[in-house]
Amino acid sequence: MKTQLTISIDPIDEAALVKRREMGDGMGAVVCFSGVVRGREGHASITAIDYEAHEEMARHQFGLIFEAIEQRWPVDSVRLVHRLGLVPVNEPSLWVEVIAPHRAEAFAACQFLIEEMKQKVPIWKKPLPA
Amino acid sequence: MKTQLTISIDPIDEAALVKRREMGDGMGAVVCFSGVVRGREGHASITAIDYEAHEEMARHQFGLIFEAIEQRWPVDSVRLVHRLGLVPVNEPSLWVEVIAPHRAEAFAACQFLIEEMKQKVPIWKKPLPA
Amino acid sequence: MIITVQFWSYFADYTGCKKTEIETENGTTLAKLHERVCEQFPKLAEAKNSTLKAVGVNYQDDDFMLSDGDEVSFFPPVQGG
Amino acid sequence: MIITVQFWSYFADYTGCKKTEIETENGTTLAKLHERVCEQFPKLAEAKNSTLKAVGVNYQDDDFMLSDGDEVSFFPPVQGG
Repeated sequence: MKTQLTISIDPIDEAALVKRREMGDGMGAVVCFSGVVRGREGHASITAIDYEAHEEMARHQFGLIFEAIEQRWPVDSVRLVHRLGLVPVNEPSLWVEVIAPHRAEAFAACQFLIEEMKQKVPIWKKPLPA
Repeated sequence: MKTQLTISIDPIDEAALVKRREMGDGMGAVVCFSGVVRGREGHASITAIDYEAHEEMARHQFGLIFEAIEQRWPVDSVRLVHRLGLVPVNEPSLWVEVIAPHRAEAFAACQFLIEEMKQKVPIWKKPLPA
Repeated sequence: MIITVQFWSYFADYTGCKKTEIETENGTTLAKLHERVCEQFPKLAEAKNSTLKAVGVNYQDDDFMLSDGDEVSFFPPVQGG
Repeated sequence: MIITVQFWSYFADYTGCKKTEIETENGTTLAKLHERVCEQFPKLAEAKNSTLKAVGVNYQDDDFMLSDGDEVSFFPPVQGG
């Protein structure tokens, strides 16, 4: 399974990521997820979220999740980008792509990856009030 | 709910579609699916799939599925492109994007849309042997 | 009355035509029309149980009562995606 | 032995520092170290039950036996995405 992990303060350029996609032989399904900063956190209006990571540990924990995916589904490729620092409202903080032979496993692996991340990967957010 | 349906023989330009995305206020989740033509159908090697549609009925049936989504989930936008005619191996025949406030409903609506399409939308494929 | 009948996907190969007109008596149901085309094109009869039936842009049940000028489609299971 | 301790997210606001060194006797468990920092920084004690604990890049249980030079992290529930 190919994996590509980017943790960076740079904006996520989804069109560029899509252009760089490489489809392996026999792969029929691509599922992408973008998590976008919303204008509200709970009841408060915000302008951005400031993301902080324990980056070394985050990379290791993402690696463990990728290994779990590889053992469970015939996924050919996982690419994940998590932005750190200030992410303005309406911009993505997370982009995930899973490529697999069929759609059921691509959807399952993509959702598993995000759910595991939200339990285990040491990234935190601090909302910036409007 | 905004909807955009394209049924066309033109290649699907996913990067261009991503660039034209419009995020509504309060939307936090984007799920995209690409269905790509694989090099095998059953046990046979193929070079392409020739897609045929009862186009008027297909448009109507997609519309009914979009209405069902709108009634069931707080989805803000659905865009769907289905290519017709010859689609070579490794190129997408289908691209779907669902935008919603949260990821659970975006994933659910996207999967529902594809499953309903595979039951109801009059499109057929003819594989071209290698 | 006159019903326009369309065959889609490999059903058009079975019948040798994509579209035909059938003259039938008033009060003909969709099921009755289906039987009639299966008699006319015997290969269609082999796929009878998996045949999908639409009038215009909507799926209809067997007991749907046809009207003059209706456009009926017969086709195999769909395969979009 | 010397353990490096890091506090992440709002835990660093609670303690007023992101990183500190703590000298402790051999055979100290992760739970014991956690109690010790909660005594030193009382606001951390309020979040004690929801605190996540890692040594290096791995989560560890309360009975994990610390070694000289270990880097321990204490942090609130994660919020990636």
